[in-house]
Formats: sequence, C-alpha cells, structure tokens
Amino acid sequence: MLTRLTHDIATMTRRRLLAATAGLVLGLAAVSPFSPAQAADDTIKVGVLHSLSGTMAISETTLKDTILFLIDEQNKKGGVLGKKLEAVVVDPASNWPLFAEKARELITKDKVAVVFGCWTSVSRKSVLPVFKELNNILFYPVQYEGEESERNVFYTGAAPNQQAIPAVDYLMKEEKVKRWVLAGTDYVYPRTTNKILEAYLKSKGVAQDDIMINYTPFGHSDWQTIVADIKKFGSAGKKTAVVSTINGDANVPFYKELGNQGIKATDIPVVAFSVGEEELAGIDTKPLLGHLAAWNYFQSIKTPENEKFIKEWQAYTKNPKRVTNDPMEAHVIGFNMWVKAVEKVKSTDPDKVIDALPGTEAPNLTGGISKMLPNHHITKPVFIGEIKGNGQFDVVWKTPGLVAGDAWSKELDGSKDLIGDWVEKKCGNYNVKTNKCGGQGS
Amino acid sequence: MFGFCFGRAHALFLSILLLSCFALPALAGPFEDSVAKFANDEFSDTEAAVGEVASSGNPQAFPIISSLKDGRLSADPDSKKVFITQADGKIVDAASGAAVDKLPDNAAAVRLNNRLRRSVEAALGGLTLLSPDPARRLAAAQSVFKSHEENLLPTVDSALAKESVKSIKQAFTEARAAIILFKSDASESDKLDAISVVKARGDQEALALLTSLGGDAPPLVAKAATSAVAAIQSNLAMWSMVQNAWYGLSLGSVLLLAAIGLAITFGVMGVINMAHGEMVMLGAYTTFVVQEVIRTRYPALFDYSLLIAVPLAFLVAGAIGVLIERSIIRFLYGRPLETLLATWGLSLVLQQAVRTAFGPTNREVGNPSWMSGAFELGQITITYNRLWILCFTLAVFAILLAMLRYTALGLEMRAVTQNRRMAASMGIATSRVDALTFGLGSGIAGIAGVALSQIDNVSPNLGQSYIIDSFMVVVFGGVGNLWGTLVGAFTLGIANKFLEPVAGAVLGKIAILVLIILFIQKRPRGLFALKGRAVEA
Amino acid sequence: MTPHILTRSLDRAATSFILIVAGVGVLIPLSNLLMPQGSIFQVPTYLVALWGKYLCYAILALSIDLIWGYCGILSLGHGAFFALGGYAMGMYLMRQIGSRGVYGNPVLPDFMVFLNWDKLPWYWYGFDKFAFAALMVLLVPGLLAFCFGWLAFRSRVTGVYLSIITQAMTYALLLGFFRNDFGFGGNNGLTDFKDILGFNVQADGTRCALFFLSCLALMIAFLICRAVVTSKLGKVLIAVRDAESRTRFLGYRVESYKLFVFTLSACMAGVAGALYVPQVGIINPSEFAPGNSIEAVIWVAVGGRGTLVGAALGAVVVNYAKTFFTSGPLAPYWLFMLGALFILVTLLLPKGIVGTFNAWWEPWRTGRSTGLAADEESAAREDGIGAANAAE
Amino acid sequence: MNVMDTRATSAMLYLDGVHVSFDGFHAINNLSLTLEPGEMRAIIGPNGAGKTTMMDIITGKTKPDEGTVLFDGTVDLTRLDETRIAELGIGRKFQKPTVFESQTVQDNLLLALNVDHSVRGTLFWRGSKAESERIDKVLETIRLTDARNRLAGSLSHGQKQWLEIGMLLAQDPKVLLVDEPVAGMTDVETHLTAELLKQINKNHTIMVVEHDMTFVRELGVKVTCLHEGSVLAEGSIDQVSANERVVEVYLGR
Repeated sequence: MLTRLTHDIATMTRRRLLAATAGLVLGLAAVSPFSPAQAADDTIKVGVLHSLSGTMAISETTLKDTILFLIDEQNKKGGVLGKKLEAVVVDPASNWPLFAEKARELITKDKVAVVFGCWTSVSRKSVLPVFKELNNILFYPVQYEGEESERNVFYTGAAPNQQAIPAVDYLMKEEKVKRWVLAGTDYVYPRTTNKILEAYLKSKGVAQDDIMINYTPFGHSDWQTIVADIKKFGSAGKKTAVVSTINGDANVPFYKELGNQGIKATDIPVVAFSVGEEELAGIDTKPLLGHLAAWNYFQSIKTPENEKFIKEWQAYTKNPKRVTNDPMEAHVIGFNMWVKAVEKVKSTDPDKVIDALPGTEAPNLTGGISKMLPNHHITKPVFIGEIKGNGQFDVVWKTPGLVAGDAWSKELDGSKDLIGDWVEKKCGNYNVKTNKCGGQGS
Repeated sequence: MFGFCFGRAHALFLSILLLSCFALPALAGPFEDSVAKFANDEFSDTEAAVGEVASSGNPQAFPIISSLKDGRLSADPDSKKVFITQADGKIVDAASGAAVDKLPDNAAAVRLNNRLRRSVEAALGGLTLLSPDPARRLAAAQSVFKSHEENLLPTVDSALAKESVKSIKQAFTEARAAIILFKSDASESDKLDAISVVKARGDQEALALLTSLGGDAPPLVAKAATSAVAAIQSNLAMWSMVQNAWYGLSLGSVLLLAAIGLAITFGVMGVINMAHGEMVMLGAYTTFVVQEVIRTRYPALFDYSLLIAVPLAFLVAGAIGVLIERSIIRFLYGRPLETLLATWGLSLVLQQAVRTAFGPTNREVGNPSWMSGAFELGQITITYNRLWILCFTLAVFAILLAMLRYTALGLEMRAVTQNRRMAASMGIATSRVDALTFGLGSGIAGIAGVALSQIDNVSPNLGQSYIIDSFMVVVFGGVGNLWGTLVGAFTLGIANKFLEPVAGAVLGKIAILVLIILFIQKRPRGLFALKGRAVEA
Repeated sequence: MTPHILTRSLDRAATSFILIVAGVGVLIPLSNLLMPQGSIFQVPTYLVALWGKYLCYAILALSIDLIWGYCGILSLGHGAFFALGGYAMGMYLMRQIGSRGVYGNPVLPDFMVFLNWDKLPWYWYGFDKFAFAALMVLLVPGLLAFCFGWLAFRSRVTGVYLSIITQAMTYALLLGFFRNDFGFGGNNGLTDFKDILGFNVQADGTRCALFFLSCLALMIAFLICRAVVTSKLGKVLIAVRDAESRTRFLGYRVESYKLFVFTLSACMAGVAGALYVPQVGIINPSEFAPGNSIEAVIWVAVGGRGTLVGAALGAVVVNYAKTFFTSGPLAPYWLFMLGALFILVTLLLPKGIVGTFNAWWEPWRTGRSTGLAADEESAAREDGIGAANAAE
Repeated sequence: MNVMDTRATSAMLYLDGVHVSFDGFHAINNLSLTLEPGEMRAIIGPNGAGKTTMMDIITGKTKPDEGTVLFDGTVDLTRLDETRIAELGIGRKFQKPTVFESQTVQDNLLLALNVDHSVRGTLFWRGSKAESERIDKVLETIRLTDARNRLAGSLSHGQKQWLEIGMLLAQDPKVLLVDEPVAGMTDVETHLTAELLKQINKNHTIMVVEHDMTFVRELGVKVTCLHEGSVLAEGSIDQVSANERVVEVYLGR
C-alpha cells in the first residue's frame, strides 16, 4: 500500500489539474448558454422546431423552409405590430427527447412568441408538457390521430374525420367497395385511424371477414408478402380497396411493389393518408395511375391563391420544380391565423393570443376560409385526389363545404362523449354526458 | 365544379350501350354531339360520351377511346372541340379525324377516374375482341373474363370460331365460360362445363369469379362451384409455399447484396465499417445522377441507365472507399473497435453531405422497362426487378469469388489478410492491397446501391436501413467466409418469409433476431466457422 | 460495504471527481432555487433539466466503460438496459397520473383507453407502488442482462459476435416496443407525467431534487465502479480483457466474472434510465435504437476508455456539443461537426480526452517520482484501447 | 469408470487412443501417452505433429473425437472445461508467451496464485502476508524481483517466458504443461531455463514441448517424439535421435 501512497502524492498535482479542467468545462458549459439572447425590442421571435437531420428530415425540412418563407413574406409586408419577425431554427434531429429539450430552449432561452413545429405524434407528445409548463403556443401542421385538445397547441392538420372518414365514404359510394384492407405502419396514428375506420365500416354493415388489418414496422422495405396477401384478399369476388396509413419511407417500396405486381387502381384502388406530392417525388408514378390520396390540399388545385403561393414559393426556393403539399398549407393557414390573432390583441403574449385564436379566420389555398374552432382544430375542405403520371394529383371528389375538425372521435367508445372547448368550458376533454371536465371520469 | 352524379349502375349502362351496339347502331345521336360531351369536364358527361361513342360504330370510336385511356384526348372547354394527340405527336380533330396544326391554348386533357377507367376498358374490350392485333384480342378476352358481360356472348362466340392462336383461343373459351356462368338463362349443364373451364384456369381471378357466383345458383351448380373453389384454394395453398420460397430467395438476394461488400471490408479485413450503408447509398445516388443526365440529355438510353450506373457506382463508391482507407482506416488497423467509432462518425458526415447536396427528400430512380412488371409462373407472380436482382446478386457473388481466387490482386488480398508480415516480406505492397481491398468492398456496396435503388427509396437514410441487417448476415454466416455470407443471407431471407405470414412482419422480424441470438450461442462463430487452433491464435 | 474497498478506491482523482459532482449537485439546485429569477447567478430550470439529462448519460457511460474499458465486452445494446430502466420508471409515473389523464380513467393509462383495452395487463400490476417500480428498475435490466449474459458468456461468444448479438437484442426490443400490442404505448411511449412521489414533476423543486439525485447516483455509480476496478476482481477483469483464455487456464471462471460485471453494468444503466425519464418527460422505443447504443459507446471512447472519469466526461462533452450545435445558424451542419469530432478523436486522441491527458502528463510525473505505482488506472492508460482487441 | 490397468490408475496423465480432426484433417491420430507422477517429459516433433493440439486436449480447450484422457488416474478430463481442469491442478504455459501485458509483474503473479478464484472472493479480496511472501519467493525464483512493479508488457521476450513460468509456479499445479519455453532465448537464458525447470521438477510433474535439442538434451529426461498426431518414438534423447524414422521425419523426405 506504500507504493500507492507515494503514487498518489506524486500524481496529486496532476489530478488536481484534471479536476480543475473538469470544473472549467462544467463551468463554461453552464455559463455559455446564459448569454442572454439579444431580444431586441424591434423583433418578434418565431421558433421553428422541425427535424433537419435523421429519419424525419425527409418530411420536416420542407416545413422549416415554409415557415422561413412565410416570415420573409410577412416582413416584406412590414412584419407584425410594426416589428420584424425573426425565425429561430433548431434541429431536434428526429430524436424525441431532443424535441422536448429544444422546445424548452426556444421558449426559455430564445423567448420565442410562438413555435411552429413537429411532425410525428410522438414528437408532439414529447413537447406537450413543455408547452403547458412554460405556457407557449405550438402550431402543429400534420394530419394526426386526434384524441387530443390542449390549450397550448393549435392543430392545423386534419383530424381523422377530416381525412379518413370522407375517403372511406368516397370509396363506398363511388367505387362500391365492399372489402377493405387497412394497412398501416405500427404506430399510434394508423392504429387509431384504423380503429376509427373499423368501427365506422362496421356501422355501415361491413362484415368482420371483409376487413383485413395489417401492420408493418417503420421503414418496412420488403412488401412482397403483404402485396400478395392483398391480392389474395381482393380475389374474393367483392370489390376491394386498400386504406393505407403506411408512413414515410415505407411508401416508396410499397408502391413500387404494387406497380410491379400489376395491381392496378381499377382492380384494387389504394387510398393513402400519408402520401402527398413530396412522397411521390421519389417514385415513378405511371404504374400508380388512379390510386388515391385524401388530403385537405393538393398542389394541382386551381385557385388564384394557390397559384400565387406556388409561384412565390418556387421563386423563394429558387427551384421551379419544388412541390407543395398539405402540411405546408396547414402552416400557411396557421401562420396567418397567428398573425391575425396577434394583430387583434396587439400583443404576442401567449395567454392573450391563445384566447384570441378561436374564431380567427384565414383563407386556405383552395378557395375557402378556414376557421379556428374552440377545440383548437380548424375547418378544412376534404379532397380525394387520384395519382397522375406526373407525380401530381387530380381531384376527383371534394366535400361540399368545409369540415370541422373533431378533437375526439365519435366512433370510439372512449371518446364519443368528449369535446374540446377552450372558449366556454376552458377544457380540452369536456364530457357532455356528465357535464364535467376531465374525460370519462368514473 | 365536380360531378357528383355517377351513381347509375354500371352494368345497366353497359347493357344499354351494348344492346344498341349490336341491335340498333343507327340510333346513336349525331356523333359530334357525343364527342363534344368530353369537353364538359364532368365525369358523368365523359361516361355518357364513352358509351355513345363506343356504340356509334364510327371508325373514330376506337382512336377516341384508346387515346382517352392513355390520356392523349384533350378538349377545349370553350369551343367544345375535342382533339387526339396521336402516338407520333400529330394532332387530329377527334370527331372528324382531320389533322389540326396545334392544340388550342386552353385545351386540357380529359380527366378520368377509376370508374371511368373501368368503363373505358370494358368498351375497349368490346371494340377489340375482333381486332387483327393478337395482343389486343388477348387483352380484350381477359377484360371480358373479368366483366363477364352477357351481351358480348355472340361476339365472343364469333371471335372464338375465328381464332387460330391457341393461347387466345383458350382465353376466349374462358371468357365465354365466365359469361355463361353468370348468364341467368344458361342451362345447368352448360354452367357445369363453364365451371370446369374456370376451375382449370385455377388462378386467383378464377377464384374471384367463382366465389362471386353467390348462393342463388341452382344447387348442382352451386355444389360444383364450391368444390371447384376448394380445389383451386388447395392448389393455391400449395403454390403459396412456392411463393414464400421465392420471396425468401428474393429477400435473401437483397440481404446478400447489401452484405457482400461488408463481407469483404468486415469479414476479410476485419474493419467494422459502419459507413458501409452509406456506400450503398452513394451507389443509389450515382444511379439517380446517371438517370437524371440520361433523362435530360439522352432519353433514348434510359433502358441502359442501370448498365451505365453499375460501373460508375463501383468507381464512385470504390474511389471514396480508397480515400477513406487512406485517410482514416489505415491508421486504425488492429483496433477494430475504433474503426467502428470513426466510421460511425463518417457515416453521419456522408449522410449529411448527401442531404445537403441532394436535399432530404426521396429522389426518383425509375425502373427501366426490362425491370418493370411481372410474369406468371404457375400460380405465382414473379416480378422482373426481383428476378433481375437475384441474378445480379449471384453474378456479383460469382465474379467476386472468381476474383479472389484467380486474379493476382485476389491472391495478394488473401496473402495479406492471412499473414501481413510474411506478405510484406515477399514484396507485396500491403498498404496498396489494403486500400484496394477496402475499395473493392466499398465498390461492391456501391453496386448494391444501384440494385437497391430499384426497390427501395433513394434518400439519405437508405444506408441506415441495411447496415444492421448486413452485420447480422455476415456474423450469422461466419466472419471471413463468403460462402457463409451467401448461405446466411438466403437462410435469413427464407426463414423471414416463411415466418411473416404466420407471425406478421414485426413479430417475424423479432423472431429472426432472437433466432440469430440463440444460434450464435450454439455456434459462437457463425454458420461457417473456421475450426482448429488457428482460430484463436 | 467493507471499508477497505472504499479506502482503496478513493485515490486523489476519484476524490476530486466525487467532490466536483457533489459540488455541482448541491450548488446548481441551490442557485436555481435561492437566487432571484434573472440573476446571472441563477441557473435557469431549463439548464437544470438539461444537465440532469447529461448526468444520466454519464451514468450510462460509466456502466459501458466498466464492461468495455475494463473487461473488453463491447455491448452495442446497452441502450436497451437504459431504456428498460426508463420504462419501469415511466410505468410508475403513468400509474401516478391516475384519473388526471385525458379520458379520466382511474386505472388505465390514456393509450390503453384509446385502444379500447378494458383492463390493465398483468405486467403493469404493482407499478403504482414506487418501491416496486424502483425494484423493477434494477431487476428488469439486471435479469435480462443475466439471462443474456448467461447464455452468451457460457457459450463463449466474444468480440464482434457478442457486439452484434447485443445489437440484435436491442433491435428486437425496439421492434417489440414499437408494437402497440405490447402494451407500452407503442411509438408514442409513455409521456405526460404528472407527479413523482406526490411532487409535481415540472416544479422547479422537483427538478432540482431529481438533479441532485442524478448527481448522487453518478457518485454512487462511480464509487461502485471504482470499488470493482480497484479490487482484485478488477485485475481479473483486465486479465480477461487482455488474454481471456490465459485467465481461464489460471483457473478463473471467466464467464462468471463477465456475467457479474455485465449484470452490474446493466443495473447501473437501468438506474440511469429511471432518472432520465422524469427529467426529459418521455420514454419511447427510440431509446432502444441501435444507433443510441453506438453513440453511448462513442461517448466513452471520446472521454477515454478505461478511465472512469473519462467516460463520464465524454458523455457530458459529446452531449453538450450536440446541444450546442443543434441550435442557431449551425443547426443544418451539426452532423458534420459531430461526425468530424468522432473521426478526429479516434485519429488524434486514440486514448480519449482523459487518456491522452494522462499520457501527456506521464513524462512530467515520472520526472518527479521514480516509484512506478501499481495503479490500475495507469494500466488502463498504457494499454490504451487496443489491447482488448487481442482477444479477437 | 471403465476397466483400466494399474498403469493408468497410477499415472498422473493418461492418454489412450485419442483422435481429433479439424475439417477432415487428422490432427491427433490414435495418440497414447502416459506421464508418471513426478516425471519430467520432453515432447518433440516436427511442425504439425500435434504437440500443441495435445496440450489443448489435456487442458480442455479442444474436445477429442474419441479416446480416453485421465488425470491423476481417475478424472476424465474430456468432460471438463479449462477452468475446472486448471483448478484440478494442471497449469499451462503457451507457445507464444502470454502474460497480462497491461498489468505489473507482481499483479500477474497475484492473479496466478491458487487462492479463492470466485467472483465474491476476488471482489472482497485483501492481500495477506502469506500471499505476498509467496509472490516474493516466485519473483526470486524467476529472477524478476527488481522488475516487480514494471508492466509485464515492457519485459523482454525471455523475461516474459520466465514470468509465465513464474505464474505456473504461483498457480502451484500438480502438472505443468510447458510449450516451447526457450523459443527466442539466448543461450544463457536457455541454460538458466533448463536449470529452472529441473528445479521445479523436484516437486511438480512437467511436460515440456520443445524444438531446441540442446535444451532437451540439457534437461536429460525421457523424450517422446510425435509425428502426424501419434507417438513415433519414445526413450532417452540419444535413443530417439538415433531412431531412423525420427531422423527421416525431421530431415524431411
């Protein structure tokens, strides 16, 4: 033990230095993020919380660009309340805990007035407690599974009743579909959507035998077996359709396999809820002619607003081929609603803006006026589009008017009595049966 | 703005159309008026126009409907004029067939939806049953088999009598049987004959036809149909085993292709190359660039794009591989776990570089015509792209094996990996061989990227989805043994595909992973492990 | 435990490390709670949460260093143990929500109501008790590691083969936990926690307490690791790392040693995960992603494999870099920097930050003292990272 | 136990009819050999004769395809693993010197001591006087007392060989299997090693595999020559080296 002691004494100074360095590093690290964000009085900060790397970058990068574009346009018009808008971009890197960390950073350190962000449900769930705790505003632009209405979140994408149910109605009425394949990636959005659709289909008299539900993992790339199963399921002598909630990257190999196995839209049409112009940009769409997608916006819709938007967007991105899609339109609507609400209350204070937002109207790009509802969802038209050979969609059907987004599905037992109402009831899960806030209670 | 009124029964419409077609061709209104309906941009009007034009007996009917099907029919909503853009680019007036200089500015293609597409196909089927072109006749017969439209029976009969090509004659016989099966006034014996014809066909469409027969058929027919269905189903069940085996081979070939480069860099050189997937990705992006250039400059060469991409991808990925070896890996020999760290960092850099250069979204890589579509082998569908990938993989494997065995470089590689010092003292430039070996492994990964671009999406994340599977394959097969990699890949592929229908895609994959873990317990050095005392030396 | 273990393991460096962590653990919460808001001496809550997260990563890094740095077991699936510990804590936190969930069901968590489950699956029983959950935090990762290690070490799966099957293990768990049928909330995981032991998880006080607990856990984990590596067992571990079959021929039951240290390490990772979850507010299957485990190994390599201080430091440095680079104008390029950091560290600092630092001081130290000490840290320093590879 | 003759029961090591093949290559072919208690035996043979494989079999690293391997007359070694065999008292020195290079000479010996080898025992180990005395004694025997605090990796090749022999001594086995102890040593070192082994032989049974004929001659013990996995000749060094077949095998055909 003597040797150890001498050694210890000999190395004491070295160790101390080591310790000092460690302390220095820790200290520096703790201090540097303090450097107070130069919150100049003449700008309003807008947080952009979209993944720029990792698996979700494929979808979310465009949305970051959209917000930058909208801020740019707004500043050209003189900004908001006489102040310029300033974007604060962070990269949560498709990492869900990092979403929460970055949200906290945006609100606490950068003191943003509002955040536009998230794509996946899990990223929204991850930041939700942060927005509630720090009382800020999140605009969420993607179609999702519903079953949520939070005071600090505004859902500008479609709820299931604004996408899935109209699409199924269309197939039932116009294509006389009797047999259904509900194919999805195994996560919450497809699970819930399929649950809702299953209940809905059964209520329309579809037998259990005529519904096939299939889940695949994220990024599934070998679709041979499943496409063959669909083909087999479709050969039972009844008109069959596939309702696809397959997510993200898995769509390209899925559609390639469909095309190659010769499943034509005239035999078994596929209606997808997660395939838009951006996703189609990676596929040769000629074999997919006639397959369907349900959205609240298509680039091909001919309205003056849309044409202007596409032109300016392509000019802004300096890419004449750059496509637009549904979540982008959701951001456009959300952004304009936020601007209007801020101008109405002449403040960016989240509490005031949150109260002002319900009832705010903003034109959507398809010729209608969308309105923010008390449940923090918006009214949107629903379109069914058929895939064309050039990667665009041809609208074959639309709802007669705008559809109000339901926060809580009428088709699910757990939520059929719930409503979200932040105007009168000040409650996201108000039970209309028991007249109490707080879900089904017991 | 949109048509909401195509609720009329499809069959009713067709029967009216076809009745008029054969009985009273003169009754159709002025042909021009019918054609003009295409210009209304309403699906219901288009549907009516299809019916009227098809039944008109006018020589323009076929060109109009076939061009509508291909999206070459356009209409001017103001003048109500309708035009056909012929395959050779010439434009004619649809109603008259007269040549026109150019399309009016506001002419737009007549839109279709799936319902209309089916009407168009049915109409074309009726119009082309007697076509001189055998391919069209075959298509027409198949379309009649599906629609089994009662009123087409006389035409089918006369076509059948005239037909000389055996396969088409068979198709007409089946189409006729399908019609008779659903013809309410056909005799019971005719129907029984029809059932045996359909049963002999034995595929899923035959199954669909028989199951849709419904319960209102006479008992004897219903019984025959049920037994035919059972026979077809048991036949198909047998074929589904074959099908699973084929899918397994196909999946195995993809795994092998992805893993084969790793079998060199990891298996032979011992470099844990986490950037292997990114080499695959670079190959896929090379294919994309090649296709872009071809699309914009030499569209005629599109079918050869992959042939051009293969050597280029090999060179690009190989060159980057050599660069990586020279600048990073060579400092890390003998420290395999550190190469893991550095190559992981490298994979992040490469991913982000591609993301910056090509954007984060998927890029379109098209299938050349010889890789599109499928053919039937017995009762299974074999897609050309999967078949070609299987052949391609085996070819790459064979070439690689031959290279290692018969070329000087192959000899040097084996020498260096077995005994570096000895090889060096025999005058082999070991560092050059290292660089070339790593380049070879990377180049093969690049080639894999060309093939994978045909079935998967080309995005910066492409490599990440193959890296884990590739390591599993190499380790399962036994590190350092190319044959092990081959057997490992096909074993995992086939096992996966036989598990998938039973357990589902997710549980199937979990089961495979657990099996690999347990298998490694049984054989800690993989399927084809080297034995003897050399192993731990 | 026995006092001689403590005295042996606490040399100067270890003592300094413990003191620094203890100082941070006390000062940061105090500054957050006592200083007025906005004062430059007040550490904002956001940083407390952030640093709490780093500390959990540091514990994970320690657990990896214990098996990789000292025993040569490269686990590419350690994130699985971290995540399992996190899930055990998450399940407790979910049960604590009670009827405050959006559906107001007193027993079932929201996602179960949502998917029409009518009763709690059996494996959720007991998680309403903190003590049970805390036990599970140790037991579940420990048991998995024990079973996995028992199979793998007994059949002498080593080197790369072991690394790949640990990766297969975490990948299989990733796929499993993604499945909604598994009953752990699928892709969304467990989130929207309300309180822990009756304290609101979002309150500053709770955050500070969790931060302090993380520091405490880091200290305890560090002490345990020190006790292990400075005992004779530590020498056996290094012997196993450097020449496994030689150790076996000396009559050591190598698989038992590996199993012990692997299980211990998994339990530590589980504790790290359990502390991580209430601080970040979510646990989801992506924690099982093989990439996360590889990254954790990289923290250790950056800090210095085989030096416990280095492992903890590496975790903090890499994650701080990640936080720093993912904001601001550099955000689109942060992967370049992170990737470059990994490459440069391997090429230029093969012994990691602390290892290189030690090696740099070596001449100075030998100049001062001729007595070469039989110190296990110097041993680890000498061999750097390469020696363990001799086994493969 | 099977029926066996008295010679087997009294032998320290008894190999009979042992076969091993790797992928069709017969490494050991009907090998039979006995080692009496207290004996020192030199094994010679050309490369690939199966010398190291034989040691692998005795120490449990390789399982024979068939044949009997008995230790101390009764213990069937083919059923045990390396650890158990080492615990029984068979120590082994490898062909390539294998010491724990990143640990000190002293720690190397400490690890080799045949004390409690359980996880618990090592975790709560605290040094004892008896242990350090034994280490001191071994250090003296292998002439490394001055290098006790040096890292084993920094030793010269010959010193490493000795350290490994020293580890065998610390392990205090009944049988020592020593694979090429003098490879790469100077003449002086070789001589010293021979002396060392003879000294050890006083209370241990030893089996030495060696190529160096001078060394074998210096040991002056019974020699067994292996060829193609079986015993070719046995006897004194002079007898064996006079054997025509041995000469033929060594000088090649």
